[in-house]
Amino acid sequence: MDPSELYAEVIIDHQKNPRNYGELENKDKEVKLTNSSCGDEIFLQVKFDGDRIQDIAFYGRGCAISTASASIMTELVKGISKEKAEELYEKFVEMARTGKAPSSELKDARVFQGVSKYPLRVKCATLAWHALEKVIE
Amino acid sequence: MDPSELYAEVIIDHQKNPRNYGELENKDKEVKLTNSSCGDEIFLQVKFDGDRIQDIAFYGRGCAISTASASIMTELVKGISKEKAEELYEKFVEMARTGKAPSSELKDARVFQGVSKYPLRVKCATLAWHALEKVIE
Amino acid sequence: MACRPESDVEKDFPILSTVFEDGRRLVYLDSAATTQKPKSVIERITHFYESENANVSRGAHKLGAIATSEYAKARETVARFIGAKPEELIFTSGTTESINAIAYGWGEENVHPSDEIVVLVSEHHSNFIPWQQLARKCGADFKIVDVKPDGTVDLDVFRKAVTSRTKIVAFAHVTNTFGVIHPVREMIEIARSKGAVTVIDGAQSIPHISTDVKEIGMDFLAFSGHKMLGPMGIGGLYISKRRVNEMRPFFTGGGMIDNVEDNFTVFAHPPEEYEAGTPNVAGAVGLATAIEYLEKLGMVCILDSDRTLLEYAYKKLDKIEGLTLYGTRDFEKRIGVLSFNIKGVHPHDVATILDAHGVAIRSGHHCAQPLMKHLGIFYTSRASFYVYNKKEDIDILVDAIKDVKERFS
Amino acid sequence: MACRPESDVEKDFPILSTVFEDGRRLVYLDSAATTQKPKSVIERITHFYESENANVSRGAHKLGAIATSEYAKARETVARFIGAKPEELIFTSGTTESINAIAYGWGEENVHPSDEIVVLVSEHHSNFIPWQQLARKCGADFKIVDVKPDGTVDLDVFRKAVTSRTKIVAFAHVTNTFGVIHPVREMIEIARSKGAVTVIDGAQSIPHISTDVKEIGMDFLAFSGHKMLGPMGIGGLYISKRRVNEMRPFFTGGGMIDNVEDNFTVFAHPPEEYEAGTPNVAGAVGLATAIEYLEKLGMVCILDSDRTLLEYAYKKLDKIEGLTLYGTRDFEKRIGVLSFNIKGVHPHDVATILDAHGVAIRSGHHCAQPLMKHLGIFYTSRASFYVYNKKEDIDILVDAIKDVKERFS
Ligand SMILES: Cc1ncc(COP(=O)(O)O)c(C=O)c1O
Ligand SMILES: Cc1ncc(COP(=O)(O)O)c(C=O)c1O
Repeated sequence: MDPSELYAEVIIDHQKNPRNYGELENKDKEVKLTNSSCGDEIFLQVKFDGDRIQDIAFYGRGCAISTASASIMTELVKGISKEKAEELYEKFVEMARTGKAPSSELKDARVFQGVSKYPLRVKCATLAWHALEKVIE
Repeated sequence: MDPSELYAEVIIDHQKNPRNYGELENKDKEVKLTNSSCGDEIFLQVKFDGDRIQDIAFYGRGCAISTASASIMTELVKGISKEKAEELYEKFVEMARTGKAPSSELKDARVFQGVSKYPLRVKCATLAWHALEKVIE
Repeated sequence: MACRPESDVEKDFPILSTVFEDGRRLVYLDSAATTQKPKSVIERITHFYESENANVSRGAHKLGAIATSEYAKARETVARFIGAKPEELIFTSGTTESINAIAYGWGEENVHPSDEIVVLVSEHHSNFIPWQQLARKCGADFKIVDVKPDGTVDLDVFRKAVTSRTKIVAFAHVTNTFGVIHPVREMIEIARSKGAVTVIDGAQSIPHISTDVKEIGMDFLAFSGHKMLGPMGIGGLYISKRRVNEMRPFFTGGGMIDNVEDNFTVFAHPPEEYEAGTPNVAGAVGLATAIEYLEKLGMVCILDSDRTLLEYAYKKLDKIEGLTLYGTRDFEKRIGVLSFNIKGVHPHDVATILDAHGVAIRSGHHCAQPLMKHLGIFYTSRASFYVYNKKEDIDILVDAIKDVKERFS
Repeated sequence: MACRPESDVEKDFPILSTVFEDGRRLVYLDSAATTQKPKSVIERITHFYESENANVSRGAHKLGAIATSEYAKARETVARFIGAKPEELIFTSGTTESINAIAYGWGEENVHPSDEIVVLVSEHHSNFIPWQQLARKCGADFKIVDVKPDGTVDLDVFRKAVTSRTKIVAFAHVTNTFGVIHPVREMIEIARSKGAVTVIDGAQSIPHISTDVKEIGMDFLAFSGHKMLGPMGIGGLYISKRRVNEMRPFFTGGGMIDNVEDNFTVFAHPPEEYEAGTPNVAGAVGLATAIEYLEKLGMVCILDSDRTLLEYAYKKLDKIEGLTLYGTRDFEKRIGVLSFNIKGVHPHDVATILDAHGVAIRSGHHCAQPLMKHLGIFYTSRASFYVYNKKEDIDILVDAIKDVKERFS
């Protein structure tokens, strides 16, 4: 397996410069999730505008996979409806688990298609998304 | 393996009509030994005349091997000195464990030469002898 | 479903082609003690060590991922086999560890002075002593329920023994001494109606009887891999969802924690919570392979074969004088275990002479001293059958028994 | 004695000829988690199941006699390997069970409120949580002794921590995180001078260092078969003669009794007393075969090879910037365990990228959260070596580490 498949440049880029990193000034809700297999944690904060995710931010401790995935996720869902975010969540988790060709809607998040080949890292890629699901439920 | 080797006629005979079976009228000493692998037990009683085993008897619960061995043992040691009995004890145990050709002094007890091929039954054949060793020590 | 002919099954077991020095073949009739292993199980273990061996979880490498996923698949297979969810199935080293784990992990947390623990007098030591010791430690009453001379339970006696003070009722679905099948559903119903927790010793039942833990409704079930064609050193413990929160982990150590602080530890969730230390992955995959083999044979066929052989043996043995055959004659309540005594012959002599005929049986108290004492016998000889046995084995057994009688007549 | 060339040893291990889809070969550097198995061990297990399989003791048949004698021989081999008498060696499922058995079997009987239990902060969870839990249960103090940043123990600090109130001192002879060898003799001397009982976690030491329990003078020693080329699901517990009478059996059940009465049980003598249930005979004979293999290689050669590879790795890695190497640089106090971190790269990413190079290492807290927290790190990456590793493996490891650095630079 070529490590470049998983550690694509876009992932390294997001890991080094995570988008939406930090805390929101006036959040509506925060969730914390722990990756039980390694103890890494993510804090996810959102500000809603009715049914829309108006703003979103994350911080915590994580590997490149989980950090980049969180960063890309926040970019994807900022400004969209909860319902749409839920839909993306399901698509992402499906792709990460099965490796099946993803919907083009996932945009940059499609870079995680190859993570299914690393079963022990799937949790890293999906952690932020699980946090998202929890925060919008 | 031919069962007749271990279950020789002399053994069956002693099992059916054990010699010196029962209790002594005026014993000097009694020991009880248990075969830990099956729970069978033997009670051995002796009456000494100075250093000599004047009389000996046994009772208890046991298989053909242990009953016959006890019966033959009591015949062998009745009337002899403790020292001589100790000697026979060592010879018998050696034979039963190794299967090595026994000293002719063991007489009928030589029938247990083949028991070494049945490692789990060696304890049965030696139980009475161990009791003897204890009672004369 | 058509069952495979018995002679065909035997070929899958390498050890059964053993021929002794004197030309006699091995007739293995000691499966209640431990079963032989089919080629597929032996090969599965070899394959694991030659191609998949690694410690599970947390490892980020390929072998670790394979071992982890094979271990998870094995758990799914074993859980499905007894009708449980994977997270309700703990791997242990066997029935004895499983029962002790319940006694410590659930018992010590929930049993109080003046509570009662109820067992049958026919229990195997592994399902007797742990409860006896727990009762002593907790100051609870240890109540032993008699069985009938034929080894079956009298439901009225049992019903009276279970009271509102009863905290635990522990019994074997099938006894190892006489192979008697207890009415597990009715007994659990009685226990539950009094609010007691039920612990089922499945060491002898799981290998022979298709079992669905949900349908039967037990709280705990213990069983051993080595008695169902699987490797030694692996077994199972089913913990029902409704009890898992009343327990604490029994073993602590690696692999079962969320977070360790200086003075306290946050444990992981089941099943990991109850599996401290490196698991026996080779054992688990071996057991799963054994189960796949059993399922291919069909559990119905296995029990059928048990009874065919038992009836066949009874028919032949009934003609021999001086033989006592133990256990109910209602063969619907029996698995393939035949316990007997020959008048005037010590069971150890029986076993040795049978062994000389190539016939491997067991004699002794079968780790069931309370039953033996209750029945006023010290030992029995026990021949026990499993998937690989055939009528010809019974023929040889019967001839050997006749030889014993002759020698001692 | 001349040591075998490393490239020659590798051939005995079938799994090490694994070549992945992309043509890269497996470089197995995760032996501190679990070791690979030589052909001889795998074949021994197969041979047992194909020709010798039976339950031990009490059986009067030939297979039973063979299994019983092979099990006894295995116990002699394992006992001799650590300088113990056979009756002082209990077979368990592994280090974790062994340590829990001491905590329950000796600890609960002998630890009282206001007693102290002393461990090092660097202990594996399996030698930490059982003592933490025992202390809580018994109302004893749980004292954690710091280690130096390089993972070694400060004997003065340790000496002060052990007092006349100390009942148990438990520590690993060799740590699994950094492979640091503790001065076990001196530490035991200190503990004994205060009357404390010593429990040595030998999971990492027994595979690498020739050990004589009598000479070292410990009370208890725990170790795992799977970390020393043996099968999973088997391990050892040494109980010194002077402690055995202060214990009670931890597990109860079949095979460990003299007599069972309704309300009490008379237990058998050690080792049987501490081995309830059907033992893992295949595991025991597999472990004995592993020990024979280790002895043929020579324990001195094994430790030598560890250090040669470690020094070689340090020389190469020292040249790479941004790398932290953990553990003392006094290689006389190290076995073949290399713990490291790469600046700015999460250890899980390190492990995954190394894995893509065919290099199997482990990253995480290595079941040693207290140490990690003490040192203010969360995880490390850990490469660990054993008998089958060679310099070429280190070359590939180093190249892969360089690749990680480049990707994240
Ligand atoms: C130092 C140490 N102690 C204890 C253990 C636990 O051993 P096991 O998982 O085989 O029970 C390990 C290995 O994981 C270890 O390295
Ligand atoms: C009914 C019953 N319970 C418990 C056990 C104990 O099983 P194990 O020895 O595999 O722990 C056995 C087998 O010996 C058994 O037959």
